[in-house]
Amino acid sequence: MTTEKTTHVVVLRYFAWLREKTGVSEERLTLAPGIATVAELLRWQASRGHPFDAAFAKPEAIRVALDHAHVKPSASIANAAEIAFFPPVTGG
Amino acid sequence: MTTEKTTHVVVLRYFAWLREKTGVSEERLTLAPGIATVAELLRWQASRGHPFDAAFAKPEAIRVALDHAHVKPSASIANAAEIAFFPPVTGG
Amino acid sequence: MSVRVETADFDISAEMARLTAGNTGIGAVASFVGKVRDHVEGAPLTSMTLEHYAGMTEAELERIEAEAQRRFNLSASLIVHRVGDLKPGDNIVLVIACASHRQAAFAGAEYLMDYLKTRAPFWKKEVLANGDARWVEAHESDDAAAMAWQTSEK
Amino acid sequence: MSVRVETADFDISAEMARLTAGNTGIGAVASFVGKVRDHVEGAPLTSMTLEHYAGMTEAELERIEAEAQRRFNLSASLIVHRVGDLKPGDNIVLVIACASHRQAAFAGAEYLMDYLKTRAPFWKKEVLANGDARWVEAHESDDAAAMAWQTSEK
Repeated sequence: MTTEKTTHVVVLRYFAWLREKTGVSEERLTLAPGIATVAELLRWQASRGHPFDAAFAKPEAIRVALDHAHVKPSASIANAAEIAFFPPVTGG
Repeated sequence: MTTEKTTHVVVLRYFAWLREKTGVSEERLTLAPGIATVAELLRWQASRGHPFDAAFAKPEAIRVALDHAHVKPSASIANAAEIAFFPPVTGG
Repeated sequence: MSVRVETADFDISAEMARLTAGNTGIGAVASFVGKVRDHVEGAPLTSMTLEHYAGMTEAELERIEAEAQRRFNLSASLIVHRVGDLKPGDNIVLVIACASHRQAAFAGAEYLMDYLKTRAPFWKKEVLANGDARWVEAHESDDAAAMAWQTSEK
Repeated sequence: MSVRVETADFDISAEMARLTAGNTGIGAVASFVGKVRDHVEGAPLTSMTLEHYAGMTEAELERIEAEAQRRFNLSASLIVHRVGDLKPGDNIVLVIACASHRQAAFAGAEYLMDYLKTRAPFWKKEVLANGDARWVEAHESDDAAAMAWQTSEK
């Protein structure tokens, strides 16, 4: 772990109707330095333009996991390697 | 069904430790006319002498069924054909 | 809906398949298997004998099953209880409750067990490793569990 | 303790035998099977597809299982969840909870299901007889059921 400022490369994953609406199941990208929390990342997704704007128009309907663990919108994404977006789960 | 006074012949059955203590699993007998309720029948059992006196010494530890249905000590035995005595059940 | 008392063991997969066959409205199947434990209050157990009151047992189990069906709107249910000589690890009892949704299925299975434990005329006699044989005593906690259904605690 | 995610069906008898093998301290085995129903809100269902988040699913199920084990002192437990294409009547999920006594086994199985329903990353897509395909929406009642464990209502 280093404290100096580095670019933050993450894998973003999409499931269920978020996968269908975005047309993407997985992408690797470098996050802009201003995006620190899950809530900020959701706002950035909604600002990416088609088809992400429509898919992320209602962020309250979207759940987020950082490295395979559920998190709240206030969570920091600083240490995340894999970030997943999906609707509330419906298994069982 | 007749309303005239008839002798009441019943089958009495004994289970678990009541069967072991009395040495009887089933007997057929004519009830004395004075025995109208389950509680009275339990008192009569305790008065029959060995080995029934010991088996029925604690009537509160004994459950009774009339014709395959659980009943309380206050129940009338007037219409019973089969009366069973057993400890609280322990299946499952 | 059916109840069975038998000496033979049961196969839960086969029973479940039979119970749900042809009814694809069933979304939830809750079940319970009771087994002979190897210890009772710290003492090693060698075997257990289950006695029952043939005739009343079936009548009582059918009453319990009918009430569970009514209360929880079960689509299907089953109670199988073994009698005779059993060893540690052997199955004693199987209950299955089928419903559209899981809350009713779970509640149905728990209800069947709670009432079976306090109403169905079975008695267990345990033989311990030291040779002692004793009739199992009823648990107050079982009465309390059955009573709770009447006072809406459950 | 184990969790599995697979396309194949499961056999509850075999799973139960494996889970209890060699542990005669187990007196109670509660289980639940969830199945595909033939109707959703009155509309006939043709098939269902289950998607999941491989990696997170197993991690989340293991967290749920570990918490159930701790809370209810379970002797053994199992979660099997199917993924892929399923038809009405097909099995979706199996949970088994083993304990010394029935209250813990039942509570363990219910806990596993309540948390699986609200935490494990599975998503159902239903295809109706009229050709419509739609993602199942989460139920508030499922959130409430899981929440109840936190506030000691259960």
